[in-house]
Amino acid sequence: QETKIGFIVKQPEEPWFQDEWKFADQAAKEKGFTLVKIGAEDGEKLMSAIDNLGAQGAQGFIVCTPDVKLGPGIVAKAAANNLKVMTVDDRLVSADGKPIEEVPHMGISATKIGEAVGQAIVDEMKARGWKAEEVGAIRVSYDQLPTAVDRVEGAISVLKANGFKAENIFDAPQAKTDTEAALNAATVVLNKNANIKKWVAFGLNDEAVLGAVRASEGVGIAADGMIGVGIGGADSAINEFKKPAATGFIGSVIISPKRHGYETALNMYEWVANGKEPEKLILTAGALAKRDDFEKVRAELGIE
Amino acid sequence: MTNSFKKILLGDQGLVVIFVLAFALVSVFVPNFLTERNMLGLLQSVVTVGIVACTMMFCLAARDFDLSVGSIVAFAGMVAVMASNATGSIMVGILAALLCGGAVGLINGVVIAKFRINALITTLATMQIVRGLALIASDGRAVGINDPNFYQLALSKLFGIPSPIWVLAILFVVFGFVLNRTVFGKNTLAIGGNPEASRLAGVNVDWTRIWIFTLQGMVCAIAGILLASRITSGQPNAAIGLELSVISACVLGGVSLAGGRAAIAGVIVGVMIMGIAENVMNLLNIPAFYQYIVRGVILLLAVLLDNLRSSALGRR
Amino acid sequence: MTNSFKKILLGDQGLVVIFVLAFALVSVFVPNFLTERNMLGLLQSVVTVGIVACTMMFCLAARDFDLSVGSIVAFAGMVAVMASNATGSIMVGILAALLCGGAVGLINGVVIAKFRINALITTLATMQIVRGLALIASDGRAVGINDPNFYQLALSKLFGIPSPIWVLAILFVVFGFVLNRTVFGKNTLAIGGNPEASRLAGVNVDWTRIWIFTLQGMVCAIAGILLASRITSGQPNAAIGLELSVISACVLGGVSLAGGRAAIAGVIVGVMIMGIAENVMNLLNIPAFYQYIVRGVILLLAVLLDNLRSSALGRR
Amino acid sequence: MSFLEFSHISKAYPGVQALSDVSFSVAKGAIHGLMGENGAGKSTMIRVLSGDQHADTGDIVIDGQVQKYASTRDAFHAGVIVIHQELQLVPELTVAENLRLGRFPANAGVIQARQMFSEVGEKLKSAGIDIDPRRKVKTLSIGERQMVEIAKAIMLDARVIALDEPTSSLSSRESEILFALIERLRAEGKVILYISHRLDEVFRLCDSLTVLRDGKLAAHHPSLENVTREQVVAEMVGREISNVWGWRARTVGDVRLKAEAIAGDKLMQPASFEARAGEILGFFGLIGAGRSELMRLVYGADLRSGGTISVDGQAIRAVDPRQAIRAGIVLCSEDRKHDGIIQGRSLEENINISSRRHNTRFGILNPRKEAEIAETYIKKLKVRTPSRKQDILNLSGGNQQKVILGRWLSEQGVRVLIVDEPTRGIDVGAKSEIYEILYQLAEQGMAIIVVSSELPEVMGICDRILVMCGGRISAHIDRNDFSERAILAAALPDKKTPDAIAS
Ligand SMILES: Nc1ncnc2c1ncn2[C@@H]1O[C@H](COP(=O)(O)OP(=O)(O)OP(=O)(O)O)[C@@H](O)[C@H]1O
Ligand SMILES: Nc1ncnc2c1ncn2[C@@H]1O[C@H](COP(=O)(O)OP(=O)(O)OP(=O)(O)O)[C@@H](O)[C@H]1O
Ligand SMILES: O[C@@H]1[C@@H](O)[C@@H](O)CO[C@H]1O
Ligand SMILES: [Mg+2]
Ligand SMILES: [Mg+2]
Repeated sequence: QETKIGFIVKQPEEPWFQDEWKFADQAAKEKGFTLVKIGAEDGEKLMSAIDNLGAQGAQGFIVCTPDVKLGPGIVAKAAANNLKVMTVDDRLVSADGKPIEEVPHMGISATKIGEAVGQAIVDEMKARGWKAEEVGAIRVSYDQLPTAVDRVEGAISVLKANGFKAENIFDAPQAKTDTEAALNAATVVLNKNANIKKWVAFGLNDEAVLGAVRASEGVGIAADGMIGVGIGGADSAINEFKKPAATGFIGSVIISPKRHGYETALNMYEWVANGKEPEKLILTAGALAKRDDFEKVRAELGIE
Repeated sequence: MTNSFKKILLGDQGLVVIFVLAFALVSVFVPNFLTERNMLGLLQSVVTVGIVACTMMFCLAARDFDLSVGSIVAFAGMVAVMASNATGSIMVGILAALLCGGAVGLINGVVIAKFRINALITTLATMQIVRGLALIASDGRAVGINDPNFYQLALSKLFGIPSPIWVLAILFVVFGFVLNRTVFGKNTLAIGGNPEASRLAGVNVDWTRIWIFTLQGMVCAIAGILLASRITSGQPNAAIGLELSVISACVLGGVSLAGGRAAIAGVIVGVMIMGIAENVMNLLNIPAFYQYIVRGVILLLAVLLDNLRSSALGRR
Repeated sequence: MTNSFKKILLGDQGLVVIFVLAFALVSVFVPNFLTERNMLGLLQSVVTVGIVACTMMFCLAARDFDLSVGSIVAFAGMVAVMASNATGSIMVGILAALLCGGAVGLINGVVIAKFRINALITTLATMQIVRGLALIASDGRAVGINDPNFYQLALSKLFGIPSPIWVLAILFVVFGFVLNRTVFGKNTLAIGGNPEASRLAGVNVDWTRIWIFTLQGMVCAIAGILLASRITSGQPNAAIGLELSVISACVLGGVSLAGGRAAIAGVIVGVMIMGIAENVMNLLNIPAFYQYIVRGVILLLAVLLDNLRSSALGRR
Repeated sequence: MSFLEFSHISKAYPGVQALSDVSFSVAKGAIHGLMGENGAGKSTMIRVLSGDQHADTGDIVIDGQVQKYASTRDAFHAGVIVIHQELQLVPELTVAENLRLGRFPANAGVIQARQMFSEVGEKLKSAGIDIDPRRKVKTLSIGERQMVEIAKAIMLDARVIALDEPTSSLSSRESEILFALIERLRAEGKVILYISHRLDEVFRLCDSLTVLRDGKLAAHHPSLENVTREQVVAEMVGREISNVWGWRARTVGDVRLKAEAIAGDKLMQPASFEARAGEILGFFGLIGAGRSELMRLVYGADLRSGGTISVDGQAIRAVDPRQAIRAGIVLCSEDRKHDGIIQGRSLEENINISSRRHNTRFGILNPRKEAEIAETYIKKLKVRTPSRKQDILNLSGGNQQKVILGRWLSEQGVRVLIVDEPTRGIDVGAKSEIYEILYQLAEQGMAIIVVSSELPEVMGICDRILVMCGGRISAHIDRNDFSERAILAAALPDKKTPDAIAS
């Protein structure tokens, strides 16, 4: 019987997940199994996707869930369809909010990524000799998405630990998760605080931070007055680094879609084909990439 | 083509025929499609859209519009989970959800019928307000279900078929009956055909419209409860964009946006076509980006075929 | 209330008056609102919606519907960036984008007008197909702009006002003129007001509808080019959900979904109300979840006020 | 010499052969009447002429040239203008814009507005139509709209002008304006095709006449000399109708409807009147006299700003049509397109929409009963339709009117029946049958109010006439005192020579 493994992701349009899929495909080619890629933007689609995998005779699947609280449902659905399950990126939790430990997981905690962003910002501030009290921080937020909250809160905790005052951190809520929405929201923050000349920005991903950086350019704040650090490190960020002149977007915390995609697929294959159970928890680290070293960082992470 | 076959194909139920043909085709050519498991999975995947389409059909038939359904589904699901968590009683949770869904629908209806505010704007507004309420109530995070019995709403089976599918089937039958065989249904269609003439013919137009929206809210609540049970949590972000899927399923099924025309058979077919498209695309492992294109093409093809069919009927 | 004031308030331009009053109120009570910087920021934030609303107004006035605008904006932005990267000429990029946008619009128009397929379904289909194309063309990734001069499209200023705002203003003027003073505009209103009568009067209904959609596509392309320049890259995920914002801005501005009624002043006010709401909510630091509620309430209030105003006019 | 020729025209709709092999021709400078029962195929003929519908077989020949047009635009270019039976106006546009729609005076696509308004204004004035070209059509009354519709005939230099029941919502004064216009066009050498159910008009205006029956040519009269009305009626209906009105004396009972000081926006002063059991009360007036407005106020279709209504001595607080119906008052409105037919729904549903509440249980319909009622009225009113399931939109104008009448005749417990222009667009044969039904209902004790702009009709069937003028009731005339002079005198606002108008 052929080996068939599902790979379900919550936002198939996002480059990140495209990359995860790409690397999982690589594993599939190497090991000669079929990889079924399904996008499931919400809980209902996810449940259907699992049924669908069951119907086409898959043996297991890897999932990045649209919501971690779907945990018990996913576990039950998988069991009902007799499918092995692993999670990637986001870890399932049970009704009481505790991680479901029996499901193998590979990922990185949202809070940790956020902290990495915060640290990168603080380091750059030091390098530029900025004092915390003269700097405003733009929190490009999308609070509807729990991961997004965890990330920005992670960044804020580091900023605060380094002397940032709460009243210097300004919320710029995005109406949608695209750059234009972030741009519009950040513009308001900048205009409201025209007296502040030095800014830092962070958010859910590269697109959000790019919005804030574009906003600063729009109101005439030059690159040396803005420190934006994104998350993801895909093309949006790289385009920025490739620009002839440096912009306020100084870096991005890259997480490796290679490990997340390739290794999880491989592990799942070993599990269903050879009965080799994967490790219950593998945490990967994010790496900060900047204008001058992004190619190197990506190479180290095995992307490109 | 023999004449009697032509008659069936060109008749009122033509879309159904096209659908049956397409279904047969897919069954033959798509591996794993016509298996019991896949059929159950397919049916379960259309439960939410199907349930909400029942009342959306009334809404559109009366020349109205409801964009708030997705938010109500999410909100009612949240309410069901939170209320049953708080009281320890699933029944209370269900009642609370029905009540809240109905209340939102009632507000929609009253604002639209009595204050004569455009339905698009009104339901766009409640769509936002209700989504906001769901987010505020849960602080933007999913709420887990405490009592595992709640899962049984969606997991339990009767004659091997999961209960949500039964609920869907029952609602199709009930609303099909209501549309064709009750005063309420006929009044709905009349209002959509000519609201002023209906009013002058003694139809209680305002009352009918208010009821349609209230029912819509309650039916959304049913969908929300089942969804929460199925995904084992109340999610404030659930069912985003549902309104568009439901409205297109209805329109695909021949419900006129200009009001006055609706049939439950069409709506069922519309819902099923959309569900089968998704199902088959995943079975065939079509890459995500190409799924967009296939989805669009299927939509166009379905209406185009139906159009060719009915223009062959000589009427336009 | 003096009589002449009453007249203005109850006149055709009543919504404008409500808007001016609201604007004055906000200026006084919201700190930082009435600053030059904020005004420019506000105007820039409505550029995309405003530009697309110009032609959406025609579309709705002709009793049509276009859901594909968001996808076209994203697609055209991608095309502009990719074509100018490939050829090294920004002009070529712009032309290519206009061409592609126009082509999608043309297809919409032909399918809707000639094959008589429901506009909702057609544009829902092209919405998906075009988004799929944008995703496929870019492999789902943002495409960076090679030539920094491209940024100047959005960054350059004339008399201290950024060019996108000028473009918006010019389009408002042009389409306002076209609607009220040209054969095309009047035909559009006639088609929406009474399609049968227009047809019988010899108006080229199909041709007019095709043109409306083609123009819509081209105008979306303009919005897409400016957006790409503004965010310095082509993003396949841009402008998701734009259709709803644009349609509600139009409806808020008094454009009738039932066709036949539209005015550019109303549309401008509709666009501005929505923009100001977002702007003020952020200025006032309203938490994200509450923004949903405020947004909904403002929508309702705006139409409610307008309704009270016009029902005070005595006609319903 | 024939200028316009219809040659072997056939046209079928699903289930209906609307026209079969009809041929006739019309000479230049002639007004040609086209008559026939409801559903005989008159409008279909005109639609074929206008390029709106394509004949299955046959040709239209104008001035020796076979016309092959693909759309209404081609028909225009061939010099054909058609005034359709249903109003074809765009409410949101102005009068002038409506009249020039499809042919705006434009320079590089920009409308020459000033030129358009002045030109249209002049043409309207020269035709004796007193309507401001800058008014939006939605602010016009139905009669005024009809005049605008008719004015389309003079906006362009056409060769062939067809008018489909142009006078059906006009009163005598406006009809006169129209007749003068038509005669002027004849003098200019145009070919005019004139459809009407009013024999008087046809005999007064037309030079020649064609009668259609069941989609076939029943008679063609190249000249009207020696043709009698009785003969034409017989050709149309297939039988003789000696007296269309058929009025007979009835015993009149107590006051059924008492309306006191009814006030509303469009009434100049509050109106009071009463109608008795068994009585047929007529309301006559010119367009805009306020009759329809008054009836709508009584029925609760529009908001009353004052006044009381009682039925059989019992005050009723009806503020909307639903309550009025339950109190035994029903109104069959004058504007069947806007206020009557429910588009997209079947005849059966259109008939049963109100009366079905007597046949339901717990809100569930009784399909057998509904079918029975539908069939009863289809038969009784001779509605020409392939089946009761037919979409009402597919019926001919007169047949639609019959269905709407059927809706109200099938109501139970009606004590006051108000019919506003009940026979608009209805053929002579059916008219006399409808009158007969009204008499029977009156004999059963109903109070019947007939609003009509057709003077012979009110005089022919009513027991008593109230005349309205300028939003007030201006006269009250009993059957014994009926005279055209007296009625018209009361109807005319300027009290000028009623003789000029009485024909
Ligand atoms: N669109 C349509 N679909 C089906 N049947 C139609 C359609 N239009 C007209 N008919 C039928 O064709 C026949 C002729 O209709 P037509 O409108 O020409 O009658 P008419 O002579 O104008 O009658 P009236 O005096 O009532 O206006 C009628 O039986 C009518 O029901
Ligand atoms: N839809 C409308 N909008 C604005 N004014 C109207 C409208 N309908 C009627 N009116 C005006 O109201 C007045 C009374 O009209 P109404 O229709 O009641 O008169 P009527 O005696 O029934 O005549 P008819 O119905 O033949 O026109 C007229 O001055 C007319 O111009
Ligand atoms: O949604 C994010 C995605 O954008 C990527 O950053 C990986 O983690 C997921 O949770
Ligand atoms: Mg006719
Ligand atoms: Mg009248």
